Amino acid sequence: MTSLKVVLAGVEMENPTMLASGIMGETGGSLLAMAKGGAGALVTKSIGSVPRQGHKNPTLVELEYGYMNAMGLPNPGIEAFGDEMYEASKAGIPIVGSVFGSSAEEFATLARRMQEYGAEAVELNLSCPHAKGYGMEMGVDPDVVANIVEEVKQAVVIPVFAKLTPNTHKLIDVAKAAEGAGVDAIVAINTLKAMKIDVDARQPVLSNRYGGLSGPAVRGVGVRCVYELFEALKIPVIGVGGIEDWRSALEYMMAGAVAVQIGSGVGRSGPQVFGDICAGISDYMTQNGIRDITQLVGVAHD
Amino acid sequence: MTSLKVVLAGVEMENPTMLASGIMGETGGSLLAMAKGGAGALVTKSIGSVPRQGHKNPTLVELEYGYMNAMGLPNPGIEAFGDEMYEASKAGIPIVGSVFGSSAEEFATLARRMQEYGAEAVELNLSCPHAKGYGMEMGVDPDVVANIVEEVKQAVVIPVFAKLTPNTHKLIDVAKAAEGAGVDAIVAINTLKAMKIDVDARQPVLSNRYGGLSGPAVRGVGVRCVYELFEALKIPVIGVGGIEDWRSALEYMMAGAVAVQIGSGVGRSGPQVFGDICAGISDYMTQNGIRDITQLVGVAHD
Amino acid sequence: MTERFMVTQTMVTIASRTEEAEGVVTLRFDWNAPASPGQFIMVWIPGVDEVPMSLSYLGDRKGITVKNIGEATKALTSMLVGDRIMVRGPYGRGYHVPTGKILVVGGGTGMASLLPAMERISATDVHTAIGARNEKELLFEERSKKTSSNVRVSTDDGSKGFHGNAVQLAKEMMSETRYDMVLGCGPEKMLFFLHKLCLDMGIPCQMSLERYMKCGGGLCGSCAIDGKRVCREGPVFSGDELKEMKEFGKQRRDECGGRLKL
Amino acid sequence: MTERFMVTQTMVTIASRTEEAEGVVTLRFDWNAPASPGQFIMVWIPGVDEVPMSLSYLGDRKGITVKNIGEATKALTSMLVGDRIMVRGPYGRGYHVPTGKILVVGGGTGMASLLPAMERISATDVHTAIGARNEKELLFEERSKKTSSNVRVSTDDGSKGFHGNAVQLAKEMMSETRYDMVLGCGPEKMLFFLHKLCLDMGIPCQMSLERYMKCGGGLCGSCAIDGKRVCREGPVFSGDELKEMKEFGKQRRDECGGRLKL
Ligand SMILES: Cc1cc2nc3c(=O)[nH]c(=O)nc-3n(C[C@H](O)[C@H](O)[C@H](O)COP(=O)(O)OP(=O)(O)OC[C@H]3O[C@@H](n4cnc5c(N)ncnc54)[C@H](O)[C@@H]3O)c2cc1C
Ligand SMILES: Cc1cc2nc3c(=O)[nH]c(=O)nc-3n(C[C@H](O)[C@H](O)[C@H](O)COP(=O)(O)OP(=O)(O)OC[C@H]3O[C@@H](n4cnc5c(N)ncnc54)[C@H](O)[C@@H]3O)c2cc1C
Ligand SMILES: Cc1cc2nc3c(=O)[nH]c(=O)nc-3n(C[C@H](O)[C@H](O)[C@H](O)COP(=O)(O)O)c2cc1C
Ligand SMILES: Cc1cc2nc3c(=O)[nH]c(=O)nc-3n(C[C@H](O)[C@H](O)[C@H](O)COP(=O)(O)O)c2cc1C
Ligand code: FES
Ligand code: FES
Repeated sequence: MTSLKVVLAGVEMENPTMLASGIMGETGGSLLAMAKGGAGALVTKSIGSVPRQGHKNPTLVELEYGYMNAMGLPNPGIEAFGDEMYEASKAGIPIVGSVFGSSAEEFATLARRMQEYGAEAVELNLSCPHAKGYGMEMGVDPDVVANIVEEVKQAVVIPVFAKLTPNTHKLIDVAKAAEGAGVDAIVAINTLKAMKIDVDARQPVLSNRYGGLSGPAVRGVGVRCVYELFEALKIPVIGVGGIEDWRSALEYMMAGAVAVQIGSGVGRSGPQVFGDICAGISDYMTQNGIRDITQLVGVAHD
Repeated sequence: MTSLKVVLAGVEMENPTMLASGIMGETGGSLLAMAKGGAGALVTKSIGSVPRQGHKNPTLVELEYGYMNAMGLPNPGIEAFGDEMYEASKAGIPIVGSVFGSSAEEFATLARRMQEYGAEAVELNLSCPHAKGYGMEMGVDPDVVANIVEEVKQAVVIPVFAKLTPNTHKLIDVAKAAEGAGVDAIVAINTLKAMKIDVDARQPVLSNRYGGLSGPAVRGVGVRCVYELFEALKIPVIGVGGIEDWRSALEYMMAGAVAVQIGSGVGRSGPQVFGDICAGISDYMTQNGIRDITQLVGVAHD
Repeated sequence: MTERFMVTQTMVTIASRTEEAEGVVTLRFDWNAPASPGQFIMVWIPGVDEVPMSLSYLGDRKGITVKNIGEATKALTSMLVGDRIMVRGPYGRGYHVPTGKILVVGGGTGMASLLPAMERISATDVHTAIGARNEKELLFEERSKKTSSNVRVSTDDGSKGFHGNAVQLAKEMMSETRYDMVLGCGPEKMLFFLHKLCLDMGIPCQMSLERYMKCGGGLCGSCAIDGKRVCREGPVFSGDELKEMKEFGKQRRDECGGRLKL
Repeated sequence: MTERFMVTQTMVTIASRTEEAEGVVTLRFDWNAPASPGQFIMVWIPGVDEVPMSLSYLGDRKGITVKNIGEATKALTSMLVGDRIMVRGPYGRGYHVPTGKILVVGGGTGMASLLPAMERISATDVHTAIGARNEKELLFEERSKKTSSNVRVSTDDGSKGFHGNAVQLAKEMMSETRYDMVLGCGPEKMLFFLHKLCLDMGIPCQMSLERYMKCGGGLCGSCAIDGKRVCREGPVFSGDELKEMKEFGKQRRDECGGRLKL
């Protein structure tokens, strides 16, 4: 018998696959559907203080090897999100509340609300590349990140994850600052800042012009970031970016990820992607005589 | 009649397609073959002061949507490269000498040699993500880049291009520093730092572990960088990253590139990729009543 | 690996424009993407917006039928032959084209999504109930007659045909004929009562729903109804699926994902 | 768009191991990638190196035949059944399998790449000249006899067959029989003289070349000969193509891209 169980900064999961933030994470019903697909844990859409429409359409470009999106952090606001959390909690698996803000205080307030709503952890979105004044704009500065983490840690008792951007050469500096400030785990990566121009329309397709690249295209960048983070940090790393089958999930785990998140893979393969990945990992483990998935974490390091 | 002619910082080209550095640019014969494929100009492999074997194999991972490579800047050294430049000059199209070094002086010396060899411009590789002590390690620091550009500008009379890395949030700062120091054009992008782990081998595939991602996967990142550079700079921008057909070439030009470079596209489609792209652009221009390709440069900006 | 083809924005040129009714225009364009009845596309009008539209014509010369209700639909209904739009798709799961005796019930622009299904049904008897607010807004009566042996019309104001709504008309028709399947597309309140009627009469049905769509591609979740993506698992759902939905006929979502009473 | 399928590292397990001659081992493994005669693969021995190897067996149970000359080939020739290697490919343009009367000339491990071609030739007469330094290093004599009506052997030291090199033997055979095509694979000096011989006698030929290969995938240019990529436009070139090459038989490149006299 193989065990896929992992404990992530105290959060117990039946398997290491998690829903990534921003994909089918805006409503209770969607979150439940992802749980049914076999996810070990669910991260909500990033929620802010007030309702937000996000950018105008077009907000998505489909590519052969992924997506480019500029949703612009649409969300119903933390107040209304309580109902969704309540519904999602029926899934019986850990819910991680993702939040975004423009100041440490805002992050702390949102995190506390998520804790009240029953979130088993909170994920700080410090990495969205296409929403002005949020995300990546703060997430490239180690001091700013450390400050946010400190405030949030004081506000909640549940574990705190920091989701970082790969759009910088300072990833490790930022991660170490977050670790120093007491963060419980690092999530990497968010999307790569990108743009699609349509040569017939002669203009950027996304209404926001800039968007974030995700899916298989970014997998190599994500694996590299996780590998570097694993070498530099003591706290656990959660891998995300282009995972859509058991191989790509294991690639991240061997790079050092304790758990993996799947976003674009849900769009490309459907909600059963979680269960399919777990089945594939189980087969691999059986064939290779591995009992406990945690034995594979970080094995690609010499 | 449509004209594909462009003048790039004084360098006259019959068409805007150039061979990117590091692909079929190590020998005179290869460079000639690329000219035969229809390129408007050729950038050599990045050449250093002494012969260099580069990293051990495996140096390449093929992906559905591009490549990951860690060649490690193999090159025969500037001394031996004179023979190759001499042979390549028979192509009758501009040759751009790419060089890499670990100090401003080294860059300047190499650039002067390239000028002696008949290069019509020199390209400074400030962006290789997988050779220790070179490239990207210097190319994320605006002051270091400005210093190198200044030294090189004093050493040569031919135009100087700076090739920058997208693996930083400081791209614009670095580019502005280079512009301030007198650089004649910016080339963007070099590869994205990435890693591939083989789950059967349980280790990174590339002998250097880290490599650079190229091809269609990085196109969106390259277009975004060129678009940002076009808005921030007065000097011309040369676009590179994932170009392999006339659409992707025009996407870059509409983002603001005066010329484009093709690397992975040569591996994926063959040397006639240059001619094919030019034919496609010509058709587009005819169908849209555009006489001069320069009319399309930057049209995606409002 | 992936469950479907990748779709990307493609430019198409308007080849014909037909005014179907007051404020309702059909635009046809050549585009050979494979599509099945009930699927929709995302239509981008550069500089304006991108919105979902059902395909009202399949085949190589496809078509959409647009009702002018706001900025994007105004731009679309103003388009002339030769104008260009960008499309991506087709998306979603359409009608499972049935056999037997079929009743088709369309309200408003709902007929746009239903007609391609009717035109694919072979060797069966199709009856149609078309609902409109008034005679001027009545859509596709003539086109329906080509595949339907019995086309009846209802108007809210009684200006043409049955005086009442499409569900009331459907009820009358269902009492006269025993149908094997009911297909419906239109305002959700109409579909809600139509679904109820079908349940009561024990007749299987399929209904096409609408929800606010951002990505259209099954990713963002903005179109979710009870955790199902209308853009992927829908827009057409079976009566059985609809029965399980708590939100059907009751609640939709605004652009922020907030709950709105229907 | 792309001119070929994408190839990625795949793990295969050694299913059989055969010692063919002193220091030469054939490894077979199940791998169903489509391949044609004369193509090669990149073989990665994790922790050691990745090197190019011709496919000496096609079909579902493929094979490579390796001569131990250094670190990577030592690791390969030491492999046992059940060991695993990583392969990618197949790469390159192989032999255009000819018809008519054929002479095959192989030196050293050159026969590895030639045998699959011989085994694809149908309803033609094939003669074979195998060259080796001495009897102990002689390769694939028995296997050649299965498809070749006339197999002759040369050794440099005269320990078996014709005393001399393969080109001298081929010359003798060509004076006896009029061949329609000569296929050659082996050390470049041998191929150089064989090519000359074929030119002199006016007989078309194809030769498989070797160059230092880094990427194997047609990208880096390390394998270039006169601007042609041995890994892509080659490894097999026609006599006419070889005639245009200034570097053939004269010059190769080291790992740095520097010129080396042959
Ligand atoms: C699957 C599907 C198929 C559709 N088929 C048709 C059709 O064949 N013919 C037709 O006329 N209409 C169709 N619609 C409705 C059409 O998308 C809306 O009328 C259109 O988006 C309105 O945009 P607007 O800018 O003109 O109006 P706005 O003033 O922007 O909005 C008016 C109302 O339209 C709806 N709407 C706006 N944007 C969207 C969006 N991105 N997604 C969904 N609804 C939106 C909202 O309810 C909104 O309140 C379909 C919708 C869906 C979801
Ligand atoms: C297209 C092609 C097909 C080949 N087919 C066969 C075959 O079927 N059987 C066989 O035994 N050998 C074959 N070789 C040669 C084989 O690749 C070399 O013997 C092997 O790479 C030596 O590696 P090593 O580590 O054992 O030796 P090293 O000590 O590393 O090198 C010894 C010599 O081998 C050659 N070599 C080393 N690495 C490479 C490389 N990456 N690419 C090309 N040559 C290299 C160089 O000439 C070098 O001087 C082929 C080569 C090519 C290019
Ligand atoms: C449509 C879409 C919306 C996203 N929204 C969010 C978000 O709200 N918060 C966040 O932290 N990441 C968001 N992301 C990033 C993903 O969580 C993930 O980091 C990224 O897409 C890479 O993973 P993937 O390749 O599996 O999609 C979004 C991604 C997509 C494609
Ligand atoms: C095999 C390979 C070798 C490369 N070597 C160099 C190099 O020596 N110098 C350099 O500036 N860029 C080098 N590059 C980067 C390319 O020039 C180019 O910037 C990058 O690959 C993106 O373009 P592409 O997608 O068209 O390949 C190399 C890329 C590849 C794939
Ligand atoms: S619109 Fe349906 S999931 Fe995005
Ligand atoms: S080895 Fe042939 S091009 Fe790289």
